[in-house]
Amino acid sequence: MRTLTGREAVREALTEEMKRDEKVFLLGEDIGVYGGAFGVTAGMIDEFGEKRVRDTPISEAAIAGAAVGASLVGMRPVAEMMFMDFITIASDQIMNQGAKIHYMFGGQLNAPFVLRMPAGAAEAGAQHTQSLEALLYHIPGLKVVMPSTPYDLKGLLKTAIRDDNPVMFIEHKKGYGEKGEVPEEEYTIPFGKADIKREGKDVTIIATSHMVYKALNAAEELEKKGVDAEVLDPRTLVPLDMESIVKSVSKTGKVVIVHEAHRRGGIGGDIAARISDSDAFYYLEKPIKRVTGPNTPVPFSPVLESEFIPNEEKIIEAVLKITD
Amino acid sequence: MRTLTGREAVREALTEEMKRDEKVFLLGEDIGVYGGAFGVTAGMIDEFGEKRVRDTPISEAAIAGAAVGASLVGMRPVAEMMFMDFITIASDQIMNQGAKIHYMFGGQLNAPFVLRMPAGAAEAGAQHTQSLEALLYHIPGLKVVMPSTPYDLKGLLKTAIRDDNPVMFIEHKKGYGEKGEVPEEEYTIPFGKADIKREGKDVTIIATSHMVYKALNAAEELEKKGVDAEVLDPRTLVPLDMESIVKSVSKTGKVVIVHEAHRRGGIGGDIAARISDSDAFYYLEKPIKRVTGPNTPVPFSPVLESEFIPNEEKIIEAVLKITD
Amino acid sequence: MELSEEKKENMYRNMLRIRQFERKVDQFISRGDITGTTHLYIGQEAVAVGAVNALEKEDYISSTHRGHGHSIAKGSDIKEMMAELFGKSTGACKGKGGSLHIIDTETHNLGANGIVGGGIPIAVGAALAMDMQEKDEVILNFFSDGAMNQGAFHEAANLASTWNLPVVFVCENNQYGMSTSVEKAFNIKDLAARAKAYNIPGVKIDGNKVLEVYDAVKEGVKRAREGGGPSLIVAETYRWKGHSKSDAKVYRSKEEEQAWKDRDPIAHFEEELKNEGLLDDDKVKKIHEEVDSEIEKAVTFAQDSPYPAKKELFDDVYVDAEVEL
Amino acid sequence: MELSEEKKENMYRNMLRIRQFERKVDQFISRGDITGTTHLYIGQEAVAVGAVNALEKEDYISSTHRGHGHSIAKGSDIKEMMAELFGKSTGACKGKGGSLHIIDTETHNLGANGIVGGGIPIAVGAALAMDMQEKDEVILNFFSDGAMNQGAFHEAANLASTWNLPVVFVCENNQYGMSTSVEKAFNIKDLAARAKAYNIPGVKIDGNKVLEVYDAVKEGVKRAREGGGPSLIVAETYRWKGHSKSDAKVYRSKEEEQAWKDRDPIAHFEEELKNEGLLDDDKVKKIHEEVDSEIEKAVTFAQDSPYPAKKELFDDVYVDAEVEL
Ligand SMILES: Cc1ncc(C[n+]2csc(CCOP(=O)(O)OP(=O)(O)O)c2C)c(N)n1
Ligand SMILES: Cc1ncc(C[n+]2csc(CCOP(=O)(O)OP(=O)(O)O)c2C)c(N)n1
Ligand SMILES: [Mg+2]
Ligand SMILES: [Mg+2]
Repeated sequence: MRTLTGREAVREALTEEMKRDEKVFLLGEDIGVYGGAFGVTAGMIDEFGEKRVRDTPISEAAIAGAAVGASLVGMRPVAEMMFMDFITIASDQIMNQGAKIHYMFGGQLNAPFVLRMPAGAAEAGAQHTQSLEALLYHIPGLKVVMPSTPYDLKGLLKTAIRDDNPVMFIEHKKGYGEKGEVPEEEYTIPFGKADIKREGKDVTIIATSHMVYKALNAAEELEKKGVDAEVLDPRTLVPLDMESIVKSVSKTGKVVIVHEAHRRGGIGGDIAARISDSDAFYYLEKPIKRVTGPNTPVPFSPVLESEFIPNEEKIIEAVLKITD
Repeated sequence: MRTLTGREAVREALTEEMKRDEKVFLLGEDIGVYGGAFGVTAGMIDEFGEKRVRDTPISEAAIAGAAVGASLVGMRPVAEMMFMDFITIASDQIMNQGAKIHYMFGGQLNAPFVLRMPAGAAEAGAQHTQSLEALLYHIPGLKVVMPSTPYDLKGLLKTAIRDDNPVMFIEHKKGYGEKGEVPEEEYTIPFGKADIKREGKDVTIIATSHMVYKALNAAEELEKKGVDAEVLDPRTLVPLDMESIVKSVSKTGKVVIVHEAHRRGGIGGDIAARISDSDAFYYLEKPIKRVTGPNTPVPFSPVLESEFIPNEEKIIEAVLKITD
Repeated sequence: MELSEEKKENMYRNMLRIRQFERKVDQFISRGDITGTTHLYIGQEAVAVGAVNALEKEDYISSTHRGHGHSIAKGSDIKEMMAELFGKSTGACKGKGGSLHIIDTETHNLGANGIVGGGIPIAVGAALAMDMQEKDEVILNFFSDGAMNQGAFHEAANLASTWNLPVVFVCENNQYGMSTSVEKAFNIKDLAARAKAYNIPGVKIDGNKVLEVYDAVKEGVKRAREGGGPSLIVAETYRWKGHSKSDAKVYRSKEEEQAWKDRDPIAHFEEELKNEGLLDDDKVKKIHEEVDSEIEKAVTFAQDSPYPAKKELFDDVYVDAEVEL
Repeated sequence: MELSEEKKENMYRNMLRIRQFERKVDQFISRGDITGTTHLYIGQEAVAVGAVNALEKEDYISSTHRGHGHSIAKGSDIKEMMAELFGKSTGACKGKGGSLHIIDTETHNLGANGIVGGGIPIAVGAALAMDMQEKDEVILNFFSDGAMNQGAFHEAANLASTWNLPVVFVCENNQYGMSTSVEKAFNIKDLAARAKAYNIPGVKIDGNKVLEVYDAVKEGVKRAREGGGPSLIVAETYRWKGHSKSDAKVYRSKEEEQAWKDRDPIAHFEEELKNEGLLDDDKVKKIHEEVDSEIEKAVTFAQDSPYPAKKELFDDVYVDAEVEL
């Protein structure tokens, strides 16, 4: 099968959906001739014109709000936050407006927009590196997608665009450069279906976004140490495929959850609590371990940043703590 | 001892601290002659004048930003968000600026401001009722305080104002009317010390904010059913007194966590995960239960809202599930 | 454009309908039958009615926390509105929204908003959608003075102007945002001057004169519809009641209130129509009776309606999906 | 006020210091020695230097993502700046901040900011603190055209005006926010016109003429210091380099770039000073050499400095408390 980078996979999803449905359009900062800060939309303005690939002023609240508003009267906006950190500027529009419109209006309206946003540490200091999925995960009404591979990025983004609810689509900066197989034929991936990225029987490693790659590397290493790790990628956080998680955990009896976001209040705690309060509880042989970013802002200095980001070593260490 | 309402306790803390330190001042919407949307600052403008009790335009980002900025050059601002829901408008200033200033500037600056905000469902629909502590809890650099009783409100607010870090001070609308004993003499309450609001040996109920009252009522009922519940109020979420939690859980072996915020991504999951991964794990006899607001926006209709808010009945049910 | 007699009478009736609806709501609030936060529109009726009548039926509006007047003017069913205030399942939002979130997609009303200024970017987004779909419709976005100091206003106004979108911003300057007067919250006297920051037309009008509002909005709507982009209309008016039920109104004087009540938009229009020979005392009385009976019916409907079933708490979080528990 | 010869020479030197610092940084970026996101100030030197020289030493500044020039103009130690860019423990922020977060409390620089417009409310808050403490100082808040479309700008400008605070807003209109030209992001040509929305003085000046910047800012500072409140100065200028390292500059023409380079602020000032007899070729050469050797020292310092120890990751999250793990 051909391989694409994450960046290309996202672009292909956008392109295909824009061709399929003329209601789909893009808006965001520098997504036009510049091609987006990470080159994701490069060339798309040539194909679709500046009405459907709309450069905006630096106005995140207006970008998100315009996406909400346009989605209410027939369009299918895909808005981009140049960095996920900037959802903080658009939070009212995302959390109080978009997320709640369907509910508080008693089902009269719905807001089918997608907000794309790159997360993750990549050498830019405290305000350009956050993984803030926990904030979105907490707000009812939003769907939250956080894919890892090019295959998942493409298939899930296409589903997101077709979804009738607000979908928060979290990409990882480092995922843009990762390569992976993506079929030529069209496909979509349903929400709420975790993907077992590697089967194993000794321990379940639940990893999100770019951490999936690290978890897979760690699993290779662990194999050599005689530990057969299963790597489960939830892919969508809301809805979360608890069924697959419970199944895997019931098989392995041990869990390590890996995410890049800060540990405190990160989604790992919630997932751990859900596992503990599920049918898997009585299969759990050991405490659920979390390998996460620490409770510090993301530092700039490369040596500190790489200490911040969870890595293979720390995953292996956590696994060994409960499998040894 | 004399009793005060929560509202009076907060006002007394503000008043005492403003008398003690002329750097302390208040800013927020309608906190002057109006006395604040919930009457908390009633009369204070008469005592301190409009320079120190500053009415602002309806500009939450500027309110929070002005608090951050003023705190950097010598003042001790106490800013009010009229409703906690409005932190969504000020999130950049809170999360990207205030929270990170000390860290990203390598310790050169610090931002000693307090942001007060009433949370909780009280008949105002989806955009005026949220308990969003999980969002703040996730952001390193913030301290997060969420008191229940008048005594705690006063003592912790005084500590918050003296703290050299940004402190998020979450009040509950329904706590304003609750009465409780508050000594005449001055006191402060240190951060990071949970309070055992009721001792018990069969189960630990960890409850925050207004849920503490409901947990105590539930405990009374449970007593009649032969269950001796301990009610632990963390009081501050960051820092969190895990020591007291672990101690209590190690004694009771069973935990129910109660908060009003939505379950998914609420702090309950994180606390549960921290307990499970602590020394208490091996004392845990049963899955940790959570009694929380559901994963729905807060509805307006009184019958639906009261279904949304966790109540005594649900707490009792959860306790009995693991103690029966 | 001259307004037909019928349309004028209808405007008068609608102003009265708003006034009487709000008076009734006020009573129920005092009696505790309507709970929660409600903001009454009394005193501002000329803005909603004048503005909405300048629209075509298919045009959109979006509204604010003080939104009952806008909804009624746009033609919402007041039975469903009243039921919503009572939190009943027959309400406009099935009881989920309450006063702060009344909506009516049938009348192309994109809804009230509990967040001051929060509806402005959304209105601009709706205008964008109309523009992209090459529709003929425009959107009229209501807000009040307080909202003008929200960042959302600024970002949205700039976007609307830069993209030349079919939106008419109607700022109801009722002199206060809660207790905070325009003098305290702004260092400008004429709020319409802010239009210059976006290079759009801005005009200040007497918001208590329904025909003046009508004319100004008509022009804005025409401009928007013809591709001339957004404009800002600042209608000077006054809310007679407190901001919400807990408001003791200590921040303003009885004299000020009286001066504005002396400029009652309904009495003013009534007189005008009487002078024109369009109304007389009998007719006025009849309209009053009709309006009041209509409102009584709404009240009965609301009172007789059931509360939502508890399980409805979990409905409508997502269009298609169940809520995870 | 006439500037002393010494001060003028010093301004020239500082402009050059900025230029050469940035050139050096540019090299290190290309070579991959400096990682991450960095925004160069080349072409805008007259703004930082002209503006900062209109301040007293105790006055404050606050800066942006494109902040090296502001820091240098305010007198920061370029050794610590360079070390910060290298992520070293001797850096201005101990390596925690990088280019986006350079700060220097000693020179009363409240720091760069990674969020466009994010520093504006903070500057206003600082001005509020000065006002409340009845200090003599003012704050000069730098931002660029892009920031003017942030809600934060609007809310903060309104607050500063309404509260009459001692802040001078200096907008460096370098014609672009990343790839987005002012024409695309605004429907106004003169950004200074936005001052009217807050009823504060607004003036557009040639940002490539350091003395014109100096004069305009001097006036704003005087006004602020004397209790006259905020003002807005829009300095027209140009960034010569791409927005950041990944910028292919497809959104602008070589001709446009050349036209601005022909208006090099340093060459212009050099010529002026030569005409005045303050500089000659020898002196220029000497200053160049001194500046370059200073920068070489900074580079050596940065290169020789150690990286932070890994455990420093956990320092400075709170002033007093440990980080919970
Ligand atoms: C962003 C935000 N801040 C504060 C509030 C609380 N609040 C509700 S209405 C109101 C006053 C609004 O004033 P204005 O916009 O002039 O509208 P009016 O009440 O005069 O119609 C305030 C402060 C809110 N709902 N939203
Ligand atoms: C709120 C926010 N949105 C977007 C960005 C990404 N970004 C960084 S700099 C920049 C362009 C800023 O333009 P301008 O304010 O004119 O400053 P300049 O780069 O011209 O100095 C953008 C979009 C950001 N850092 N912050
Ligand atoms: Mg108003
Ligand atoms: Mg610029």
